[in-house]
Amino acid sequence: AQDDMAGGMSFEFTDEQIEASPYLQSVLSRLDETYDTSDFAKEGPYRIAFAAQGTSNAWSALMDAHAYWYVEHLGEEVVSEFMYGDAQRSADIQVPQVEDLLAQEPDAMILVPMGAAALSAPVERAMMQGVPVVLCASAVETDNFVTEVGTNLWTVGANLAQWIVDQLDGEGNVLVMVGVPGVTTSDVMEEGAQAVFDANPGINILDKQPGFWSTAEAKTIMETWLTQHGDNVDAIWSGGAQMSQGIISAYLDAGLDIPPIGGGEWQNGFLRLALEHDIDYLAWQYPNAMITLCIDAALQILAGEPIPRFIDFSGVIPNSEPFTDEQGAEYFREEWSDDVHGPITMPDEKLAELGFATMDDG
Amino acid sequence: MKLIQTYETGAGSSPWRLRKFVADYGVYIALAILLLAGALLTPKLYAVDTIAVVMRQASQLGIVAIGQTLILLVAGLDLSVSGVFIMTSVVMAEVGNGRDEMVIPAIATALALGGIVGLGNGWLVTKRRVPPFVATLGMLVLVKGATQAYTRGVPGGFVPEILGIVNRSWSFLSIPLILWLGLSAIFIFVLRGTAYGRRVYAVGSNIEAARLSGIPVDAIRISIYVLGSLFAVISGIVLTGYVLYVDRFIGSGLDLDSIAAAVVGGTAFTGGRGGLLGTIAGVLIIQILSTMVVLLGLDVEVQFIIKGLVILGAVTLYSVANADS
Amino acid sequence: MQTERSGIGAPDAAFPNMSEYILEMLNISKSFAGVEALKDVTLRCKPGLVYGLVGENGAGKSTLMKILAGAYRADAGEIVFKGQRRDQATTADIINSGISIIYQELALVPQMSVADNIFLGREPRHPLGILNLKQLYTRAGDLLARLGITLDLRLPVSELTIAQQQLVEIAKALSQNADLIVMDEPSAILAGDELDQLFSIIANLIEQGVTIIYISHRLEEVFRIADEVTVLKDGEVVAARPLAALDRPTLVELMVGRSLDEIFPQTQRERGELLLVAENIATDTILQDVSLEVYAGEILGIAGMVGSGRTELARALFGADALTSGHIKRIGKDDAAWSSPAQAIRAGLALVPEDRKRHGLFTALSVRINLTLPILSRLTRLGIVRRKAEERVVQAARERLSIVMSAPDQETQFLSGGNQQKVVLAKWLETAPDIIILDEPTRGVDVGAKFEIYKLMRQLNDRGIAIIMISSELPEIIGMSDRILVMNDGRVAGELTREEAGEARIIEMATRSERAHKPA
Amino acid sequence: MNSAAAFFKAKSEGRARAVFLRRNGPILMVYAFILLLVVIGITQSERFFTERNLANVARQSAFLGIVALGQMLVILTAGIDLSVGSLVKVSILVSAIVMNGESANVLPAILATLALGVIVGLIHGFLINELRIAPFIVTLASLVILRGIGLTISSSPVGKASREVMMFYVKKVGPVPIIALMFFALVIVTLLLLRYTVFGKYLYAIGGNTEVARLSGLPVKKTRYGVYVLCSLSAAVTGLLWLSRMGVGDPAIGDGIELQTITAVIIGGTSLFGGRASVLGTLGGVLLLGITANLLVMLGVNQFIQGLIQGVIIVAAVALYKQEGD
Ligand SMILES: Nc1ncnc2c1ncn2[C@@H]1O[C@H](COP(=O)(O)OP(=O)(O)OP(=O)(O)O)[C@@H](O)[C@H]1O
Ligand SMILES: Nc1ncnc2c1ncn2[C@@H]1O[C@H](COP(=O)(O)OP(=O)(O)OP(=O)(O)O)[C@@H](O)[C@H]1O
Ligand SMILES: [Mg+2]
Ligand SMILES: [Mg+2]
Repeated sequence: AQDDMAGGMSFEFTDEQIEASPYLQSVLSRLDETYDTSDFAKEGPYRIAFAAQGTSNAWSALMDAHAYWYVEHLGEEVVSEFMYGDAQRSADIQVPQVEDLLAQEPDAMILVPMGAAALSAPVERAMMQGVPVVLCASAVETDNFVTEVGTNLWTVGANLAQWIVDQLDGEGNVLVMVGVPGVTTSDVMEEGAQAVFDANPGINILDKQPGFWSTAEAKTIMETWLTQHGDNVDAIWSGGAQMSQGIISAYLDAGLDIPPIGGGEWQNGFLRLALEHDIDYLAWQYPNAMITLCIDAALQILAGEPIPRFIDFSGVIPNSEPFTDEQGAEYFREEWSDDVHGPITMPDEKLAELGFATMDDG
Repeated sequence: MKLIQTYETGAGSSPWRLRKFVADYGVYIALAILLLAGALLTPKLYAVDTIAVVMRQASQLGIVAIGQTLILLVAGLDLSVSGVFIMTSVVMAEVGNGRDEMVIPAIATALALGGIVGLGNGWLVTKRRVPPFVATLGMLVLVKGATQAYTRGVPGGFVPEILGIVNRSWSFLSIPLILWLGLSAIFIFVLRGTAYGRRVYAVGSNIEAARLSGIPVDAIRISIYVLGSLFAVISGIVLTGYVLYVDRFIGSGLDLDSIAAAVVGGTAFTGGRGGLLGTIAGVLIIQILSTMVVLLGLDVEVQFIIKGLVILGAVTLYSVANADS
Repeated sequence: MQTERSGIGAPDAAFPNMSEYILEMLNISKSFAGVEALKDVTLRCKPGLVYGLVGENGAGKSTLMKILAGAYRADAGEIVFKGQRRDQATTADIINSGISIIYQELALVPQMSVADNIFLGREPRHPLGILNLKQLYTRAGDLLARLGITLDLRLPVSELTIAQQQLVEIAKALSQNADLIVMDEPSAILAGDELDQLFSIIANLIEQGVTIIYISHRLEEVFRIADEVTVLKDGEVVAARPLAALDRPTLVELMVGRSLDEIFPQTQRERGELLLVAENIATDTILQDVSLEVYAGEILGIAGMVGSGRTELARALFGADALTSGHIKRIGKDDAAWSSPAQAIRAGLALVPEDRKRHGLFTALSVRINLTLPILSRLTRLGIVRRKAEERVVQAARERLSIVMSAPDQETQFLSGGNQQKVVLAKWLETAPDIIILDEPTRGVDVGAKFEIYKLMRQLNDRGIAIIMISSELPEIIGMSDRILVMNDGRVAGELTREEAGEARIIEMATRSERAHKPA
Repeated sequence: MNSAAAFFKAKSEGRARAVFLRRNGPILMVYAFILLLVVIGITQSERFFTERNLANVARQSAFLGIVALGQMLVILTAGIDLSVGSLVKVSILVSAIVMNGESANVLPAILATLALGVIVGLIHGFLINELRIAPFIVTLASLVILRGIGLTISSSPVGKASREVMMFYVKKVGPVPIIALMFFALVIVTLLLLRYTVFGKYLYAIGGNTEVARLSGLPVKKTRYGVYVLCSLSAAVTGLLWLSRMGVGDPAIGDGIELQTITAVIIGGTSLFGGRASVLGTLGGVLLLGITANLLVMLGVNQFIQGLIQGVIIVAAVALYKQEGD
């Protein structure tokens, strides 16, 4: 058995679990590997391409904001040009966009992939062209990239499930709401959760449905679930904070007591709701500020320094560990808008400038 | 004269009468079959609170579908509604900014902006003669882009709490349901009993003849597109109250669903044919179906497949009924 | 082209096991939506003859022919063509077996060129479905040349006037080298030379042994060319006789079921005050420099050749096409001017258009809605329609014009052609106009209804209403008009009084060439 | 020759030309628009007018363009195919699974994918022809059903392209990517198909007036089957190209392609009412959308206004010229 510290929580994998999950195999092996980047070494300043998820939601908009802020902070003598592509959350758009970015012959590329397989060949082509690729927040199918910044999402899913099992003392009815089927981030979390639930025969999964990381979709499904299972639900596993909000909202409308929710994030709106209604939850984190680590990784590669093939942000970015409702009040920020995902590593004024926060009461 | 009497005394051949019945009431037959299936497979469907939930959710689709039906009646189509939802949601947060007393100005602003989008659609379709499909698709990209450019990714402010009132149910009654059925009733009457309604059908049926009959065809069409966008705004407000949060993918899918609901309900693409009674049934079919999928614990992929098959099935009913006449 | 035909001279050789008939339609019945359109109809045709098929509007003529074409299936009965059962055949089979049909409602693809339309479905081709364009154009060109029609073969037919489209339709039917040609009111929009041309084409075909079924409401045409006449009434054959055994009054009586006084109704009237003046108007169509005056209580006839701009004139007067110069003024009503149909209607004008399917009718809507559309403001209170008032209007219209319909809520697409025309007419009469423009008002209307319409026109005159009537039927123009404007190439070629007018005179003015100076 | 005929002759020569110009003016406008974007690209970015980027744009155009050609044929018959995006998705999955990284499986994979296209096209044809359901509804239902089938096959990446298939994507003839060549070849074939074949003529006739086509004895049903099969095939081929582009079968691809193709086709002056189509116009529409996306990246346009700019360009492109009525 192997042990991994992911999201600040340790988890013991069985050999069978590793056997069954290519994702785990890849992450675990890459944690110990380093990449020899001497081929990529060159003099600065650098031209860096950033193929982003885009401005289509708050999480990625904040990631972009962090990126632009950080590049500015580093100065022109470090990064002379920062090329940007907005994938509008779609792999269809991102694949040609990566090609367009590569046509500008950047020194390195940072990619937030919108499809694990869709972006594999483009990533390989970039590497073949001599452009080192840093994957940010999600992986691709191929192994031919320099490094990935993120966290072990399998462990995240498993930890959320384990927390539920612990809350229920191993017995109870659980509903599972996953993100978007087919998206790696969602599928891997689900895989981890399922592994834990499978290992606890006292847990009865009532139903599993996708909530498409949308508050409205999640609420619609939760409403139907409630008409069906009513107060027969002992806990809910949720793949994201927006969905947890929808789940809570459905409970509030139905006037039922809200069971423990395994799954939330440092998202201001979720924390507000959870605080107001005193909900038991375990929140994990996926800080958009990890983009600064990605930029650092790109610079390290271009400097020719060896680099680990998997960089876990937790422990590196301050306050990025999981937390429960007991710490919720410490994380919640009155002056931030509902959409803000912490932790934020850029200055507060920046956040206000972008319209994410009010400065007057902060 | 003999011909007339045969018909009026109802002595027509019976297969024909059956077909006509199916053509006129096909969607209700489909709905009845679905309800029957529901009674057998998922009796939970008939619990008061399930009905309340289904009706409240159906209202979100239903309100957009009123607008979509009106637009289809003038041989148009509106793909821009999901852009209007997002815009509405952002306006509720930006203008409403968490303050209940600002909810009226917020709604007024959203309606005004929606009106402008509708005018844009109408202008493209009438004055520039752009096919509605592309005109409204272009507007969709434009409205989304403009909303994004304005908010720079994230809206400031919160959705006023008071909008959460749309989530209250009294037995199976709720504000969205009352809005949906009330607006439907009003527009059923408008279409059937007013000069405006007649003109809408005329424009959809033969635009050139309508113009020569002195009907201000462009004004009618533009007004219909404006109405369509206003219904999208109303639906957007209900959706925003539903989640009490600015969800960037709010109501995605309602554009195609609203078209499907209208068409399943018997409104023709070619304009001038159909109406809101059918649309109500179409909306219920689509909504009950997705609720049943969850109640049955089916996978989403199955849901997609069933939804497609039901659309096909309902429409086949019409085409078979209308065949050879 | 016709030389490629085979077997016509010797019918017995071509279809050996057969009677003397090339076509037998036996005991055909058909009902639509509960209405019996045809009851036990039998029609037999011998090769080389012209069969007139007449009857009132809605009698079932077009339906019978559509059944022959395979476009509809009969409920009962059999069809034998050239000795073979054909009642289950598809349209393609029918065309290939040697029947071609000119439909009452034009059957052309508007966006396609003249040549493409003529050979639609039978394009000259190389192997692998590749078009032989050279042959397509030469054959189409030859065909039109032989028919004496000159049209640009590459022009989309949507660019043609409907009369020109009708000629294309005839060319299309002829190109099929059929043994039997059905013509469903081919002459309704033809006049003068075109009509003569049509008759000489028919004569030519007969000589070659082709059989023709000719449907028309213009009885003089039937008397001119038919060998035998079949009369349909309410979906039943009431007579099938050699022409020689018929005279006009008998035929009319057979069709209408009573004898009819077929004289243009006259009234004793004074010309009223000046109602409308148009001065030097032109539009961006062919209309140029047209001036006219319209007086209360008169009928102003507009005559001219196909394409002379009469329809354009009507549209310009009604505000449907924008004027590029000149102006139109309504005298008396605050001297109003207008630039849209809506304003024209308010100024007291009405237009019964020539192309009723495209410009006059809402085919998917009920008779009720069609009838009351322009007068809704009169039938509504606060925008809400008053059902009773509406019902009265519908009933009155139905009786006044004897519109045959199953119920006021019947969709107008299911009315026969003539009844559709009556609906359009009735709709405009309801607006109580001062000036009413009738563009080919009796086109496709049966004799009975035609004289109803004439009488109605007179009644309108008596009430002081002015009528501008465009017609390609010269007897009608001469019989009804107080004054006649003759159009030629988009201009007014002259004005004739009723006394001066005669067919020859009008045709001469309408065709006099002033184009010598024009570039070719 | 009678007088009316003489009159028409005098007028008709000029008219044919005027009609041609009226019909094609919009297409010239689209190309003018493209030219404008190219000028902006050349003057504002050093890297836009490089062999590499142009090859890039040309290759990318093939992905939208091939489906757009199929879509155009369907629209020409007054139909529409909303299912192409979902079909691309399913095609990618099927081809990836069958190929499974083996060179020996390339042919079976291609055949299986094309067969899939044929089957889907035939089903569309059946529903439209025999059950007489409007194409919009048939293909809308099919969009939803195929998406479901795609997810049923796999909701995560599956299968693998063989080495040669992956190399096909980068292969070039001189400076031109082979995929771009393939697309331009298809453009020419479609052009010839519409202009010089009976099938092409029938597409116009059915779109112009189906009833007339039927009464003229055209094989309306067969032609409709044919055109829906062609359109589905274009989606299947595009699925194969995507596999070559990605190397692995990813269900994340395909959503929204239908809207893009329809936009491109309409920008190119094809009438949604049927009966009128322009191959060169469709090419223009595809290039306009492709170059716009490319330029947004090349010029480093502020991320917040990219969507707005795209919206403005699409609306302007369709609104700039008054489209002819039906
Ligand atoms: N598709 C249809 N559906 C329903 N009823 C129809 C249809 N076609 C024709 N009818 C009805 O059948 C009857 C015969 O119509 P048909 O068109 O054959 O008349 P017609 O003799 O050609 O008249 P006209 O001289 O006015 O053209 C009419 O009562 C008409 O309303
Ligand atoms: N060479 C030509 N080829 C085709 N159409 C032409 C040509 N020249 C003129 N036209 C068309 O002829 C039409 C003028 O005919 P219009 O319909 O006004 O004639 P009309 O006198 O009303 O005849 P009718 O009503 O019998 O068709 C215009 O629409 C014009 O565009
Ligand atoms: Mg008829
Ligand atoms: Mg005319």
